Amino acid sequence: MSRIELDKVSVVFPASRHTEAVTALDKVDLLLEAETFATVIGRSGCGKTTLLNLLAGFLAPTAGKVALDSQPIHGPGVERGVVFQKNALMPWLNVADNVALGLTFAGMPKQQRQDRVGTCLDWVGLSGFANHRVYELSGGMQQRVGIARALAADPKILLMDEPLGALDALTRESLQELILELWQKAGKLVLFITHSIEEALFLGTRLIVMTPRPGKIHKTYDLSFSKRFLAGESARSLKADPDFIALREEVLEVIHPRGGDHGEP
Amino acid sequence: MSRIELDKVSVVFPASRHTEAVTALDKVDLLLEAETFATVIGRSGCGKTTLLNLLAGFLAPTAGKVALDSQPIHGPGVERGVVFQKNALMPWLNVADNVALGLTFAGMPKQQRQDRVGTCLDWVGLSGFANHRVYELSGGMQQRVGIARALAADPKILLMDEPLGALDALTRESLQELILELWQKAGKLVLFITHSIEEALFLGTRLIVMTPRPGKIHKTYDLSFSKRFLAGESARSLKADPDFIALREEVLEVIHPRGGDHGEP
Amino acid sequence: NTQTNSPGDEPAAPPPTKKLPKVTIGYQSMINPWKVGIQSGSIAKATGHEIEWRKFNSGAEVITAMASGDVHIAVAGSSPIATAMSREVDVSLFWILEAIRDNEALVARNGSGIQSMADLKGKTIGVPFASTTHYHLLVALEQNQIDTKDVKILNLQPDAILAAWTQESIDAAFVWSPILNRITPTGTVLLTSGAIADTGKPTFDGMIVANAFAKENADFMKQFVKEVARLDGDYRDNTAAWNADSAQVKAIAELTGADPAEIPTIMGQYHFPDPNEQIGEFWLGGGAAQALRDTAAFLKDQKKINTVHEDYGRFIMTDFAASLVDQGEPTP
Amino acid sequence: MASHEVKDPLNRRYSQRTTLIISAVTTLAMLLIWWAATALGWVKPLFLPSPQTVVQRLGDLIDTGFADATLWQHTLASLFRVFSAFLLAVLTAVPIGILMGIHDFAKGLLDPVIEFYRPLPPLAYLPLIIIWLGIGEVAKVVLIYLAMFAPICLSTRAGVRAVAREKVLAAATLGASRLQIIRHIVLPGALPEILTGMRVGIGFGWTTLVAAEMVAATAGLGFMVLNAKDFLATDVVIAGIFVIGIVAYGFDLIMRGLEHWLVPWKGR
Amino acid sequence: MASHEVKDPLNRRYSQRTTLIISAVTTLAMLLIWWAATALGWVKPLFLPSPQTVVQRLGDLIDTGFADATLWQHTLASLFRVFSAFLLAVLTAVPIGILMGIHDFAKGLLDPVIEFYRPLPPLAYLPLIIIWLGIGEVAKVVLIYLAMFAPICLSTRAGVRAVAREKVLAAATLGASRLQIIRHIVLPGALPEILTGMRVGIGFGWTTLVAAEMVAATAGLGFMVLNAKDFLATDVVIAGIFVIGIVAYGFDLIMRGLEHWLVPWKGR
Ligand SMILES: Nc1ncnc2c1ncn2[C@@H]1O[C@H](COP(=O)(O)OP(=O)(O)OP(=O)(O)O)[C@@H](O)[C@H]1O
Ligand SMILES: Nc1ncnc2c1ncn2[C@@H]1O[C@H](COP(=O)(O)OP(=O)(O)OP(=O)(O)O)[C@@H](O)[C@H]1O
Ligand SMILES: [Mg+2]
Ligand SMILES: [Mg+2]
Repeated sequence: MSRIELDKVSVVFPASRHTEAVTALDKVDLLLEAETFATVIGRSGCGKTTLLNLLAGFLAPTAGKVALDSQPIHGPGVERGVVFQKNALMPWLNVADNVALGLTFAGMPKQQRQDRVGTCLDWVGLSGFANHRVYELSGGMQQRVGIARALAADPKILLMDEPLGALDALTRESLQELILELWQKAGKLVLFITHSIEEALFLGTRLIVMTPRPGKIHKTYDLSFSKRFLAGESARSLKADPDFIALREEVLEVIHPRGGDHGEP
Repeated sequence: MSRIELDKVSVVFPASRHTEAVTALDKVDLLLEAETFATVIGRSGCGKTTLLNLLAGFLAPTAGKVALDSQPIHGPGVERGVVFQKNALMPWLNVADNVALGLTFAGMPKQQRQDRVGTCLDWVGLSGFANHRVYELSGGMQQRVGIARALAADPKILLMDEPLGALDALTRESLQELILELWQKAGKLVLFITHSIEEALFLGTRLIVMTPRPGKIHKTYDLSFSKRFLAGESARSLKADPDFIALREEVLEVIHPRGGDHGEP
Repeated sequence: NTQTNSPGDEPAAPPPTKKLPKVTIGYQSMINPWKVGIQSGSIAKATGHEIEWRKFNSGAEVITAMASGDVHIAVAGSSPIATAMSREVDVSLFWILEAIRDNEALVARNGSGIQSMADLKGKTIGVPFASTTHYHLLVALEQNQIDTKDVKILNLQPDAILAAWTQESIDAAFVWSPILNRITPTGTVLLTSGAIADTGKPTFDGMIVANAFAKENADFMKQFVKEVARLDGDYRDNTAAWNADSAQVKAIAELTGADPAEIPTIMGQYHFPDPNEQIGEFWLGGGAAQALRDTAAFLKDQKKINTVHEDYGRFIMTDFAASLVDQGEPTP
Repeated sequence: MASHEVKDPLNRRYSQRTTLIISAVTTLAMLLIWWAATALGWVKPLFLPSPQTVVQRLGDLIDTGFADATLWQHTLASLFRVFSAFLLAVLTAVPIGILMGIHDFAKGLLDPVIEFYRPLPPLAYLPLIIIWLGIGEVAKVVLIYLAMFAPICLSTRAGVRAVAREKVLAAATLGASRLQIIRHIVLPGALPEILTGMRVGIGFGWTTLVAAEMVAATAGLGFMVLNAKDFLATDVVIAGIFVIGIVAYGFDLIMRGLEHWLVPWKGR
Repeated sequence: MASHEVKDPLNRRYSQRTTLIISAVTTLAMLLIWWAATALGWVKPLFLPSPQTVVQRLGDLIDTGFADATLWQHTLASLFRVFSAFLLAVLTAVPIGILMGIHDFAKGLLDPVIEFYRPLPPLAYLPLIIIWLGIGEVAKVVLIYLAMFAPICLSTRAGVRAVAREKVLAAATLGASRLQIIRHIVLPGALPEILTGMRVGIGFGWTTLVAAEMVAATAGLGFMVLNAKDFLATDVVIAGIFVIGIVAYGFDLIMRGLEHWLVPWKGR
């Protein structure tokens, strides 16, 4: 189950005193099935976050339909977990209580809650840190807590908006691998936004390339690098694979054409 | 001219109430000649910034000698320009005034100053933005202003601490190429700190790999990728070069050994 | 040639012997004849000096300001004057403005259940602290063997007394006119200051002067006293003419904010001593010093001040009042 | 934080205009209740005079005045005091605050003084000020000055400390002298907080105004209110409060405008 | 900013201990000057009594008291007033502040009221409070309460607005109800600013104390100082100021400790 459908979805932010009206998404069609790992890439302002906000229920479309399992989406829901880039952990709670947040809201009894939190912390490799203050952790560990929190509520769909964008290269790679392993274990539908083409290629089974003004889906690719990684190939060799490098070139050409300006206003 | 010499340099931060003493640099020897593009890589806490602070004159060594052209370094000086990762532009000045800062301090007459600022803005491709407020620019453009400002003062040495760390991948690549072109044009001695192995390999003529606890230089490599790029090879093909990929593996193994922890405490 | 700033005045009458800086004189809102001299400018005219008039809300404020040296001459009740002298503020008493008699009284509110002094026990009494009525209240309590701990004495300025009285949050008040006149219709007078004065504890409002100023400006002082005495005399001699419609009463009303209709009654409650009385045994000649000493001793008992001087006569200047008598003025 | 407007499960945000309209309606409603309460005789005029009386009083105050001065003269007297104090406070507190931000020695020297007097009620030390400085304008201005000094000085200090170390280091590598760093980097860098301090300071100044005008003033808004209170002229008291409120609010607006204009980068 | 200690071309930083020592030395030096000024007769005791007299007076105040109450009773009376007001203010201002932070409607409703009365000097509306509420404890507590309400309410509102939108959205996707979001996210998220507001509020409370005790008090530190001033007892005035200063400073320390303890993540 869990199937996302976007049918001619447009999002227009009306003009305000200081800004003109922006068409953040223009008649976008999209269909995502369960167990897909969708990665979204595109230059700044092309509507990636807008797309995620629609799915999370943070935003209603100006036109068109957004549906989950044929049901229109109205507002946030526990079946759609979100991992944010930052600022989303509660510093007044320790690691375990942060992870338990969704369970607390649902009124789950304490013992059961502890077990579930233990499992989730295990998954992200933070078993020993249950009682730590979140602000004492490194950025990478904080992102793992965020992932564990989203997983604890057992959503059908996991939405991530540049979850690794603020991390250094090394930590980032280790978390990419972790996310893939968790995806394989849980088999959820994942939508993952990134600015890194390499990351998008490495993680996704489906790559969505977007272009701005107005925000549109330019092209989508079906990929298999992540499956090959999970089947045992090393990440390093995959990234050196000529297919990988060729695709990287191709996507780069779309979102950052040679001779054009360099991604800046 | 301009030759940096470190002779058995150690930096020890004394213990405080909350922390133990840290040996940030341990008997480090280093010799850098003019026109070198030195890139420094190493995991967090290995002493990269400490090294840069020594050269910039922000920090005095606990033991050993730091010399520029055989003269010991006491404090900051105009012959050593620094490009910071962030927070270093003055938001109350427009782009041109930011770039002119060093010239203003030196009391250069207005006409001369304007000419020089024009040239420098030209170099970094911001000619049209002289009168913009810096906080209205994108992150990448702000970094270009920072570079232009350092260049305007015409230092012999350029020190950069993760100048591209906060930028997205696309902007980052375009700035890497810009920096190389400027380096070729001006022929300065550059010290460039980064967390990205690819960046370090692509930019440097000399790669310095550091390891922590205590901070040491593990190994240095002489590189030619940047020269090949400047000679006309494409960045994309260089990064796909087997030598490049092999070196990438080797350095990764040093600073982030397989099976070890993932760069986090 | 010094010009006065009073409205409609002519060039100064007696030319000053020496150029004087602006004289600052402090007054309060009690109702008495010399207010006419302030309002009409006749005092400035008579002394030939520019005078800056400052209004103070309490005797305590007056003596603080005198201590700072910014005020040369001011009016205060005997209680704050005693405090100032005991604290070695460099001032002298030179004129008794008025003997306090029926215009300050202890009044019990109707419905408070107070019939006599003894009933005050356990009741709440409002009084402006550090004033002559505060002193007299404490004296009255002592004379009636009531411990101050057995009553609740609240520090209320006259306007607050009226508000508190209306809201029935106080049972009694010891206060002066015009507020006194406003509350007596709904209360019973238990005791007037006149009655307490008759037991040998008089209170009065007096004028004090900074000693250094008095020494250097004797002429000014004489002219000043002369004009004040003239106004007092005019009131004594023509009391009936100072009716609610008279220019004098209107001037007083304007300066103090009191209702013109009340003013003749209130003034009738005071006694304004003439120059002969001023220098006589009962006031500056001896009685005032004794009254000040008694007041000071009492305040020391109350731990409000630390020292009581042996002789308060040294803080009294009779010369200026006496100068009027020597010239045979102004008693007709 | 981005300004992207997404459907927030908690906040119900209206447009700025709607909020303004609600505010206007509230204000009107309060006036109406006030009017009804007095017109229907729920409260005695001594306790709360009717809005008409207050408005009429305001007219009187402008035309003929109260306590020997027109409303305009009272306002001018108060403005003069608050302003002189403000000027003095800015001229002294900003340099001292910068010094305290830069030099730990100056901080150690001045901290105990400022930290001690700061929480003191102006009314408590008013008697001392009068005994020391008399009843003239000096004492009044000093009282207001003292209330303003601490917030301006402490904000300046905090602003100086908050100037990013990178900015100072960058200036140093560009050859700036100590004085140039202070003039070109520290002062503008601390400006946002200095302005905040000035805004808070001027607020404190207005709050202290009445205390300053309590003793031996001859004009001033605070003096007018106190004087009116002595005569139980509740209408003048209320009219005076309105004028003080409006003037103080006006200043706050001016200071905010100044912030907007001088430090447009604030919060970016 | 990192705590890395690098040679700064501008700041000369000493260790915290050195700064403390400088502060201690300054304090001692000031006491010495004070002592010298009085011992050598530069100033009259009426203007500035000697430190010995003040200390002796403090002893007297503790033993026998002033104005019919010991120092302890005066302090207790003031503490009671400030505390009741504080409790009331926290209990009302925090919920209202949260409401104003969440609902633009509540903001529109209450903003004009708060913004208008906030800059008013308590002394200006004191006469009204007395006319309306009488001369009992209620009027005193209300005056202090009003001084505290605005800063606590406005800080709370600001704190609520500053809670990262991501936190609220995250809670919503985790299935939190509106009430749960307020209880689990908004309240703790705004806590740092609420505590700051409380600290500022309690400071305002102390500043207003003397005004509150000006009318019809029988005990209280402000009352004691005012009463002493009436009798030119400068030593008691200064002793009283010291006690107020120390108590207020003590509170500030307690509030800072509370902040440190309750919101250790602040500024991280
Ligand atoms: N609340 C809003 N009001 C007005 N315009 C908005 C709003 N939110 C987004 N936009 C605009 O819509 C467009 C798409 O925004 P969106 O945040 O989806 O881009 P993005 O692809 O996520 O960019 P980035 O990579 O920078 O995160 C942009 O032009 C943006 O400025
Ligand atoms: N002022 C200081 N006081 C105490 N320890 C310090 C100080 N500055 C740096 N250190 C310590 O010295 C070591 C080296 O720090 P440095 O900043 O040079 O590392 P780095 O390689 O730049 O790390 P990063 O990649 O995170 O920037 C670290 O362990 C750090 O904690
Ligand atoms: Mg986005
Ligand atoms: Mg570093």
